[in-house]
Amino acid sequence: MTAFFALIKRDIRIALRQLSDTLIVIVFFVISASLFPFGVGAEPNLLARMAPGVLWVTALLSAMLSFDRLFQNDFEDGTLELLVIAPQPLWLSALAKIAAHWITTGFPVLLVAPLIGIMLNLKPEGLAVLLAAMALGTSIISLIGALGAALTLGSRRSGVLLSLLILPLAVPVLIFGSGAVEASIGGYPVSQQLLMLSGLLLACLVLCPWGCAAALRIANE
Amino acid sequence: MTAFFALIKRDIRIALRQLSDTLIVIVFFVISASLFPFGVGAEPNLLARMAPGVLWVTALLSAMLSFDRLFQNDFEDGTLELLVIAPQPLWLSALAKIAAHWITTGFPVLLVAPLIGIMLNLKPEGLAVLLAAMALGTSIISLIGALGAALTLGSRRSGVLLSLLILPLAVPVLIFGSGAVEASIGGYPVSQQLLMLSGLLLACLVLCPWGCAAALRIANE
Amino acid sequence: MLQKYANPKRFLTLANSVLPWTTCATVILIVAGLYFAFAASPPDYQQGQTVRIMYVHVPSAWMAMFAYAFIVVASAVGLIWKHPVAHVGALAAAPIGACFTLICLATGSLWGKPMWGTWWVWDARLTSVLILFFLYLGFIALANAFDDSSRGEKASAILALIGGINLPIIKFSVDWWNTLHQPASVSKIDMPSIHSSMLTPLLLMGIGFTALFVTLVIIRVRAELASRRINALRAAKIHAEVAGG
Amino acid sequence: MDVFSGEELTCIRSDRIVFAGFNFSVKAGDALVLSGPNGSGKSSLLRLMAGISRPAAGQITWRGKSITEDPERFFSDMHYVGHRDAVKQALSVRENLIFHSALRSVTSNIDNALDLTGLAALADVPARMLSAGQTRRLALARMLSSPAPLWLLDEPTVALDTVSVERLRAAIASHRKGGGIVIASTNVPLNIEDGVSVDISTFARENATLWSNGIADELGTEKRI
Amino acid sequence: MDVFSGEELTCIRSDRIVFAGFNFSVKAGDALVLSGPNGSGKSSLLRLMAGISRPAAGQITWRGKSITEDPERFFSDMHYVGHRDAVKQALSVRENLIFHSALRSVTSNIDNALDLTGLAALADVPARMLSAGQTRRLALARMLSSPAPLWLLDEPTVALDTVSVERLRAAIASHRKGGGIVIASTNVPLNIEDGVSVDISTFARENATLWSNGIADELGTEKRI
Ligand code: HEM
Ligand SMILES: Nc1ncnc2c1ncn2[C@@H]1O[C@H](COP(=O)(O)OP(=O)(O)OP(=O)(O)O)[C@@H](O)[C@H]1O
Ligand SMILES: Nc1ncnc2c1ncn2[C@@H]1O[C@H](COP(=O)(O)OP(=O)(O)OP(=O)(O)O)[C@@H](O)[C@H]1O
Ligand SMILES: [Mg+2]
Ligand SMILES: [Mg+2]
Repeated sequence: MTAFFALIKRDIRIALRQLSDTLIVIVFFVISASLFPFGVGAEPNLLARMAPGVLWVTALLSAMLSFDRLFQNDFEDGTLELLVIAPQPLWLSALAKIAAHWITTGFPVLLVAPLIGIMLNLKPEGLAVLLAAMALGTSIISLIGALGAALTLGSRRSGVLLSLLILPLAVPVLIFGSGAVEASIGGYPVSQQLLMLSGLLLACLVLCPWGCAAALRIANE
Repeated sequence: MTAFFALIKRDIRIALRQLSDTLIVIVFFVISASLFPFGVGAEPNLLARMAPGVLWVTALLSAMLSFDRLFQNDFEDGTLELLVIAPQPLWLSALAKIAAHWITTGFPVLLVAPLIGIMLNLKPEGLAVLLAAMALGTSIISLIGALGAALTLGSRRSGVLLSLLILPLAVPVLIFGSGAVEASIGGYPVSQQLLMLSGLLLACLVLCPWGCAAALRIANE
Repeated sequence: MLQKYANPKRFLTLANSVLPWTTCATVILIVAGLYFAFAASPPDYQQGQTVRIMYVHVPSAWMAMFAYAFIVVASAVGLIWKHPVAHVGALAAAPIGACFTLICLATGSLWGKPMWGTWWVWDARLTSVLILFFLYLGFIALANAFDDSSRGEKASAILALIGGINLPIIKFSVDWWNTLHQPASVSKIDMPSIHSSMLTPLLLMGIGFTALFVTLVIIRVRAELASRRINALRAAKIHAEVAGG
Repeated sequence: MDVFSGEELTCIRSDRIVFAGFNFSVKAGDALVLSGPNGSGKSSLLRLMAGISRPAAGQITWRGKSITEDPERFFSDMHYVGHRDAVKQALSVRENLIFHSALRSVTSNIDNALDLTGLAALADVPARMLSAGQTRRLALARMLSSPAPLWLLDEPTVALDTVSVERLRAAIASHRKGGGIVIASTNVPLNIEDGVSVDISTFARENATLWSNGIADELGTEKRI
Repeated sequence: MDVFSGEELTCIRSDRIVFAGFNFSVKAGDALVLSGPNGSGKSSLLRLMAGISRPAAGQITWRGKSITEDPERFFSDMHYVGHRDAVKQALSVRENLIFHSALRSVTSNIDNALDLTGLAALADVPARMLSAGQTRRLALARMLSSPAPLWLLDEPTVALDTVSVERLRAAIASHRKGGGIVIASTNVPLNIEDGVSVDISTFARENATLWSNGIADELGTEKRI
């Protein structure tokens, strides 16, 4: 387990030293979400209707910006080879990198999401559910994104290919996530959607690190 | 000038090494735009109102995905050093790389934009203006994004802040771009917005290659 | 048993002897199916003539899922037992499966217009079929995105395995969620609740499509093996020169 | 007794057989030097030995067990230094070493490794500011900072100055004296005392590819293809 | 007459003075070999000479003109092969060479360069599939494919096998016979016939940093820092 935490610590340290990669996700999230009032006009009701969907889609799309680099640097400088032959299971290393990714991108997105929600006239009743759903949703996205990043490692145009792989897999997150927020605004129970998200998270927690490990091993063959 | 076209040709060749790579750009654009109905619900009127904003955000995002690689590869493998000491002005090389970027990402986006507009129930009156505005907008985004990419290269300290300043520069493009489409749908004149976009393009054409060249030179010191 | 046919040579011998039979079966079954579908079956009392779309829609929906299941199995075999031909088979099946999926989507929305009054709704089954289509595209793109073909086929095999969760979601979405789309009536576990005059063409078309799928996969695998042999010979020649000079 | 050995190893890269039928076996204290022209497969062989990639046929044994059987134990007994240095530019020299030793379960001595490679004065400098040779020394310091009986080195002397090459030679000698094994590839004479030298290019198979002329048959079905 | 010369060159990297007061001058047909331990500044000096970075003080002259005065002319008279190979993995060997020669205005002979480096058979292979030494040979082929009187080489023999080293030595000899100049850094003996060797580490200033003990004053304000 020391290796697990060492990996998380190192990735966070590198992210802090090279802030641009981290900040770009949040800046993009804020900018692209705040564009909608311009594009749609500032009618409060319309905005409020769109708010959950816009929040989720822009969060997902801006997370996309960061996956490209997740394994790329380690792959190019040879660190990944060493992780493959480190005396700890590769899926654990993959999980550590995913955790670090969530801490440096998913978590900040979570922090600004309520602000953007307010900006888009999201009803205050929805904020708590938004936070809960986003906490689950961003973790799922980190897991799925890492899988995509590992699969496309070393391919041509990996950035765009990556999105092609991830976006369809992330659609359920989007549906249940914005569904939960909409339900809470409308005063309906949200437990079903949150339960589905938790189930998805569990499935991803089991499958994605395993898939990552297999893909990383192949990339280094 | 042979060097200029050689650079464009090489970058395009690398990007289009296989046909599926070009298709991927288009598919990415389609997928990310079609995520919005998932998030917002499939009400035709609501979709139609959002369409201009959605189109511009997703266009910007699909361009964004490719910027971190724009100079990074050339920087890491040493090609950029050779461009600095090639017997042609560096800003011309930078412009060639920007042109290649536009051809491989901006142009395909331009081609599919009307289709996505139709999918999102955008009124047909808006399509011609959408095309004109997008042609200008994607070029500006390529120029600004390249500047950001050059600034983040190597020189970490100043690069981070500068690139964060650069990103908001894309906001006017989004405002005028979706503004033009909105206006044309509403039956208002669009010349003002298109003029603003043209002005922006001119300014960027003058400033960005020069700024890129300076940033690239510093990165290689 | 499997081990034996993983070998390119043995596979080719087997494939060449099977191919004429599947080709004949395809032609006969589909022609018969079309006859029963358009001439020998009644229009539906509710849906009228549009019900005939079903004879293409439903078999291609089945094939869309069957082809993906085939890819999942072939990928697993390729990854676990490292059989090169299994990967080639998976890659050969992908574009065919994608076509069936596209046909299912197209006929479905053609049918949806008169039935539901709209081309498309974001309902669970329709959405999961759309995702299946994107998975096909991702699989094909990933497999072709590497210079080294063996890298691409292994990476896409992993994608196929994980994307496999989508299959039960498609199959059972109509039962889990209340949707516009028809629940299963032919492929129910117990007895089909559908009249035999409609069942006959449906089954004929279903088996015919399967034969078509097998035929196409064999043809594509054969072509792929041949082109790999050519590439390999070329590479060997190059490297022999390198070593020599 | 043979500690580390390989039998009938075959390596396939992009459908081409790079070498086939390669056998080796080394005992405690042995050194094996791989030579051969560029592209003959030295790096590929070392990557097979390290378990980074799998041989197309044949198997590799460490202390009587196939390395795929108990990979964790094998990996913790082995150090691999490849062409690429696995150095993170944004971290300092010491931070790089700390990270890599955290990946291993044994305790490590980073200061000692810094001394042995002459990097002590540069310990807190970001790795981005190192010269080519200093970066290579950092990669070697990673290996020296924690003990492991088996060293796999891919052209370890590249970019090193003469003093550093001497230091490396001394480190290898003391490693072997303690019962360690060294397998190194090189293009320049390494002058390892009584090390066995193998020219890998003699195991090349001209014209042999996976998909052509029945090689798959030849390799047999019981050996994994 | 001196064709290429430098006067009182000072190199500062991250506020540390790597070397100061370095002078050199070479004539047509000369060879200059830079030696010195890792981190002594060989690569930094070659980058100054190539015009990639600027000296903190001093100036470099090519055919009587400062290289900053008419950079275009200087750049077209010069080839630089650095530590990094500038090879695009996705392109084939030949495509890589075509691209680099298109950057230069003179006509180039790619087939000849491929022959000289023994890469002819690999011409259409993607560069991704090259071994370390083959990649290095591709970088050298870039230099050999178009004529230029000045060659600046940073450890050109790294990763090369003995046959390729011999080929490189022959290429250098014929280049010099035609009046060309070669400046190369190296950590291994290069054995260039009657080449002048300079140990760059003798120009180091121990403990000298830009902001300590008045070095900034000493360098003077009229020289750019
Ligand atoms: C684009 C829209 C549509 C898609 C993607 C789609 C998808 C599917 C799929 C995947 C199946 C196979 C289900 C299984 O075997 O369990 C299926 C079967 C079926 N579909 Fe659709 N469908 C669409 C539109 C429609 C429409 C508009 C109708 C007619 C109202 C329809 C009627 C049926 C029927 C009757 C079956 C057979 C069910 C059975 O007996 O198992 N579908 N469809
Ligand atoms: N990533 C790769 N994909 C496909 N083929 C490769 C790859 N890397 C190397 N090869 C091929 O495999 C063969 C062996 O390469 P390897 O790197 O093992 O050679 P090497 O003996 O280490 O050479 P060098 O002395 O140049 O380092 C070469 O012919 C090379 O073309
Ligand atoms: N990018 C950089 N930023 C700051 N300092 C650097 C950078 N690169 C090198 N240095 C420092 O400059 C000095 C000279 O480095 P240089 O690369 O020129 O050495 P070198 O003689 O080429 O060594 P080697 O034989 O290892 O290649 C070194 O002390 C190094 O720490
Ligand atoms: Mg090698
Ligand atoms: Mg150097």
